[in-house]
Amino acid sequence: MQTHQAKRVAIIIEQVMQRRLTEVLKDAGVTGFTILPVLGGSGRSGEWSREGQVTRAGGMVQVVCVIKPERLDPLLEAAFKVVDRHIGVVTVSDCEVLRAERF
Amino acid sequence: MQTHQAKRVAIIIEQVMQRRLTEVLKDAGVTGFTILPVLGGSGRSGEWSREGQVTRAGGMVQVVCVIKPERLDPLLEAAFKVVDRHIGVVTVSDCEVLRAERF
Amino acid sequence: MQTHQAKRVAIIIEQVMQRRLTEVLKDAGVTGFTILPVLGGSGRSGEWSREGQVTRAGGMVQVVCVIKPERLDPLLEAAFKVVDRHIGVVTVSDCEVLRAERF
Amino acid sequence: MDQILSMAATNLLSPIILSFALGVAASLARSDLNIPEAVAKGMSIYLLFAIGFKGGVSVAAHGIDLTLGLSLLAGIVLSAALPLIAFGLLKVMSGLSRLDAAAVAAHYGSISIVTFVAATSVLQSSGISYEGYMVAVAAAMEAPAILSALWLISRGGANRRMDPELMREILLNGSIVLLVGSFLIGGITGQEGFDRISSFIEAPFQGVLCLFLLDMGLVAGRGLREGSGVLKPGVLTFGGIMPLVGSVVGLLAGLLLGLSTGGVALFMVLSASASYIAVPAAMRVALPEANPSIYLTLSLGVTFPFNLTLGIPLYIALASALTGG
Amino acid sequence: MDQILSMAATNLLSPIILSFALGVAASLARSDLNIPEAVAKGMSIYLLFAIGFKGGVSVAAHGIDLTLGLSLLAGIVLSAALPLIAFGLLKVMSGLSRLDAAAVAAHYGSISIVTFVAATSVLQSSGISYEGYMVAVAAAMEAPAILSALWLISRGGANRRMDPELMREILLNGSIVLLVGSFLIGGITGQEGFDRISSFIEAPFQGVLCLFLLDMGLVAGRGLREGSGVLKPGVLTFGGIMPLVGSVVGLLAGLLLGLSTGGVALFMVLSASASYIAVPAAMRVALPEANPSIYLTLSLGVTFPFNLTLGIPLYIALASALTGG
Amino acid sequence: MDQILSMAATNLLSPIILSFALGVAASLARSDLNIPEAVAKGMSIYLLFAIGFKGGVSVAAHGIDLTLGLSLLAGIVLSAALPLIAFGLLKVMSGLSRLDAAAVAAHYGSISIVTFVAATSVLQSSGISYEGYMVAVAAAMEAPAILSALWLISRGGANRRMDPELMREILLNGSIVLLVGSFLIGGITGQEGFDRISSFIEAPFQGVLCLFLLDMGLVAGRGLREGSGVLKPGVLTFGGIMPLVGSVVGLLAGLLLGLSTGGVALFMVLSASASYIAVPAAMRVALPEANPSIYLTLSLGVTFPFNLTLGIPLYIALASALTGG
Ligand SMILES: Nc1ncnc2c1ncn2[C@@H]1O[C@H](COP(=O)(O)O)[C@@H](O)[C@H]1O
Ligand SMILES: Nc1ncnc2c1ncn2[C@@H]1O[C@H](COP(=O)(O)O)[C@@H](O)[C@H]1O
Ligand SMILES: Nc1ncnc2c1ncn2[C@@H]1O[C@H](COP(=O)(O)O)[C@@H](O)[C@H]1O
Ligand code: NA
Ligand code: NA
Ligand code: NA
Repeated sequence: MQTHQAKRVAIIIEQVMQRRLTEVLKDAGVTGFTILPVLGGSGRSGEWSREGQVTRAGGMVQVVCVIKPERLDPLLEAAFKVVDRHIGVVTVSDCEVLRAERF
Repeated sequence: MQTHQAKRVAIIIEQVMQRRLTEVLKDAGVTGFTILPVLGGSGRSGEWSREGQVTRAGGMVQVVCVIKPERLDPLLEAAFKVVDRHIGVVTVSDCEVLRAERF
Repeated sequence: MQTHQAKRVAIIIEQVMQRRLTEVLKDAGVTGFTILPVLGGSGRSGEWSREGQVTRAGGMVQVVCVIKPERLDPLLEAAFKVVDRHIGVVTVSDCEVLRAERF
Repeated sequence: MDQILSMAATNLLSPIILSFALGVAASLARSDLNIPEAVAKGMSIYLLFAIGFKGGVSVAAHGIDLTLGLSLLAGIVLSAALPLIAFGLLKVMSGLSRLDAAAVAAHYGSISIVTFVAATSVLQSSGISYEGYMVAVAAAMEAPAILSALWLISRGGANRRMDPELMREILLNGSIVLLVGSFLIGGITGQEGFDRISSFIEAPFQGVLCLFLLDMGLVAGRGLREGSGVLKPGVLTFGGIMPLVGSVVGLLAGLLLGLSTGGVALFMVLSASASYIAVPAAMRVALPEANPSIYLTLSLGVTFPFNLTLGIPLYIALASALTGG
Repeated sequence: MDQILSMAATNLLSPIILSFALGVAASLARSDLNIPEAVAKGMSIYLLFAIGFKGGVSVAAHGIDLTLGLSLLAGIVLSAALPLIAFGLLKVMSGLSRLDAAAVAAHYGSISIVTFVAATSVLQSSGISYEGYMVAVAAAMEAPAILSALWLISRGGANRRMDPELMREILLNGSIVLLVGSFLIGGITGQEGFDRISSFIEAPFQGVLCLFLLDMGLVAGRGLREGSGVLKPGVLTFGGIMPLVGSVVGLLAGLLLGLSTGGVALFMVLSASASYIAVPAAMRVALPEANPSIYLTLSLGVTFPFNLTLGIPLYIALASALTGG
Repeated sequence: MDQILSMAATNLLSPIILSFALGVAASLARSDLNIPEAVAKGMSIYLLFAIGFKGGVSVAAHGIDLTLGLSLLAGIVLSAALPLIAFGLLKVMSGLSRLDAAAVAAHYGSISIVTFVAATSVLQSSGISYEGYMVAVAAAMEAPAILSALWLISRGGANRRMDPELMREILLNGSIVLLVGSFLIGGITGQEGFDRISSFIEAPFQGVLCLFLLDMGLVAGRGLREGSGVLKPGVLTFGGIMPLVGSVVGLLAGLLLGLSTGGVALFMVLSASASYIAVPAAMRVALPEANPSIYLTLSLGVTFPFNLTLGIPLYIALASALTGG
């Protein structure tokens, strides 16, 4: 089937920053994204888990954007502004999409 | 370690269509898939979130299949039949797998 | 923006093996990972779903590690020791990361 | 009239309505207050189980009679017929496409079980009794409206798949099965079963309903915030008029069947209310091109609050007046 | 015999059994009715906490005696011994591999706490009392069976890792810790503590049990639908015979210990029931090659319903007859 | 003194404290016992709703007076002032950076609603009454401390954004909205509303609190296991001293306001307790460089257990002695 080159950006970020990140993405012209839950993890700031969580500070989410390759740079710059001072991971990978007219 | 070329197909689709999609995938010879939860997202049809959801219409899931490259086309054609009229995103990316005999 | 080559290893494994896997990963020098929930799936060992689960045996999770390419082999070898006798899928794909100093 | 107003006032200041209002307000003010999906589902399972069970126990006590069968039949007919009326009204009042109009119409033929539950709780606190099997009528009214709407579309020439799989999904959707199942369990175990679990299904009922309505308020408020742009004045007006039209049809049915005051009132409530569970899901499968913002916002954000606040006391007052109850 | 039949009939028509049946039926009919995982876990935490706490309170009232210690010991011995019997039976009756047979055997040595809870609720409604510490016996019987099964395998020559980490996981698994912990809390706070939270742990108990069994029914039905192909007739028969064998062993133990009628009945129930929480998880770690469809379907889909419907009344009747209770 | 000790002993052996202890023990022993996040959130929603509602009902019964307004004002002032004291203490006692010290200080100005709830339940079982509006004071004390801490940082020269969005998030965070909202609902519906849902918000309250504290224990234990390395002796000591300092400030405020014995005790509890909901979330947004292990471990793992076990009986005893209650 006919597929089209695209970039998949995945940003793991603290839940408290989610709305700020998606607002910035929208401002940068991103037309769609998906939020995936994260159960736990480990990094330089230690280990954490969502189990029985009683504080709203701890959780993380993963924001995934599939975009046209030419839109990558503005997106990364926008995202960077939000993640800069915060913990989290930003990865970019190549992919192909069906129905490219949707992006 | 010894790894093998494979394709990773990720389909974000409405939960109400999940069973229909996986049935079609099985018919197309897909031997395994994994369903990941989705918390929310945004696209041409607006923004949504799983929070406090009271209707069964709204949620989405992500169906991930890792397959041998030669199986990609039948899979995409099968998936397309289901997603065609529906909202959702289909991405394909290259990956490598351990234990290729399992696919 | 400046990005750096990295590898993204995704391991789908039974929840009961999660702690064993992450311990082994840490021993192999992995400095960070993220655990994603899995709702259900299908494979050679049949179909399963998290719905209304009453036993603790059934669930799976996905462990994702982003690492420098040169660390891939020790990681895979460590992971393999744990997944070897168990069901599950290990995929590796290329990606690029922002803020490479974090890995 | 005075009675209506006073009942409406009492109703508006009850904990359940105020909880709903709190949810709407929190959501409009963009507070991050939210109820986890699993907890919301858990509460809805509790409410369905409790209301079904109580209905069954009541039938066990009063016995099965012809009116039960006739009421079920009437419910099915109403559920199938109301979408036609709704569709007609929408064609006249709104500029909605055929597809969107049919999807909206389906919602108004079907029912909102929470509206039903809220109405039974107002009846109870007003000391008005009702036929226990009305909960079975509610279950019977969930699905037929969907078929009507799909028929409306296929009549319009569109080639709509109505695969048997979808049919099965509609008829065996979780809320119907739970409602009918717990109704049967209540009917079988009767008073003895009730005594064993009454402190579970009676005592916390009103409180759980409060928290559930808090969640409904949060969801409705979010829908209004995001969907308000979608609803043209004509559509909005429909959301307030259709419940009244439905309730009159329900009133006639209830009177014809010779139901008690409470039974007539509940028939009005069922006919006036719009689905937000079974129908939206079916529409996403069968009519994916119809815009969910329209039907969900209308059903959850307009008609549900309307019925909850003004509709229920109005219907009860009318039913009381006309049955001499 | 009459008494057994009448108790079985009462039992079969109780809300909890009917809720289980509703779940199985919904699942076999492929309804999308489902209970969120978090809610199911929440209910199981509630049930474990309540049953443990009540047991502790009862021990605080009646005091600790030698029989308590002997019963715990007997429970441990039974849990360790029953897998050997089960393994022997499976070798004779079924064509299961050594590995699968050992894995299944482990489940039958261990216990199902929900079966235990259901039995206590039948005892209670029949006015038969039992030793409060039986809940501690239940906790003690969870783990030893796993060690027996692993020993069976290692005897067979296979090099099975029994790392200390696994040992710790088995002994400190959530349900054991919660059961023992709440038992201790109940024992420490006694009647005074009970009075403070009795309206939480007593009143809604039966109702929560209904919804939990609804979920068990949904899961069991799903297992039956998918796993039925896996179970050969020999294995299926085992799922009905082993509970009887286990119950007889439990009966002897209970009589030897000189327990009350209820205590003997519960010993039978514990011995007859098969684990579906602790053991499957341990098997996935220690014997990943054993087929989970076999042991889960057998435990949840065959033995659990068997005990719930026929087993419990039978065991209670036998215990009554033989203790003259 | 005797009274304090005996009250402390009673308190330590109550089901809620023992449940907390069970959680800590299970977590330190690395048991896999855990409560799903959705269930924990559901319980916290229940507790907030119930405590707010009861407070409102009590105000409806006793009427609004000047002291209510003054108490709210005093709460706001205390919440804003306590971080300054805490910050000063930390500068002297600990080697924490300016940033970490400010983040910790914010927690101690704000409040822990579960500590408040536990204190009301001890008061209730001791037959000591308190002003119903103290729950509104609790809500008023959640946020000001955050602003104080950010002011401390900006004074230090750092350019800290205090965007209006963050301000809105802090003031409209879910727990404040739910607490204030249910307080208003209780106030509006009064005794009549209470009668309708009392079997939901009263009967199971203590039991839900037990399970919630079990979860808090699990989380606190996990924090202690992982965060214990982070807490230097100076910081640890602060976690035990600051509650005492806070409680004395709260005592003075309560006496000045002329509150009842229970009211004074609750003012002490609020001042002594440290936030674990609103403040950590705000800190992650506004001061991401501050180390969450420090403030969370201190608040949840040190100060919370301290208040729960020793603090509450001490504060109540002091309040009783000084108000002659
Ligand atoms: N190398 C990595 N691979 C995958 N996820 C990571 C990695 N490093 C960090 N994370 C995730 O990002 C969170 C914060 O990381 P950190 O900023 O290193 O503490 C962790 O809890 C993980 O969920
Ligand atoms: N570009 C995108 N990247 C990631 N997810 C997307 C994207 N576009 C749409 N989605 C997801 O697909 C859903 C439906 O999209 P749409 O059909 O555009 O309304 C959204 O709610 C998102 O979860
Ligand atoms: N080809 C595949 N693509 C994606 N996920 C898979 C695949 N095969 C197996 N899985 C996942 O791994 C689990 C165990 O697979 P198996 O070992 O084949 O039974 C399944 O339940 C799926 O969640
Ligand atoms: Na209707
Ligand atoms: Na057993
Ligand atoms: Na404080």
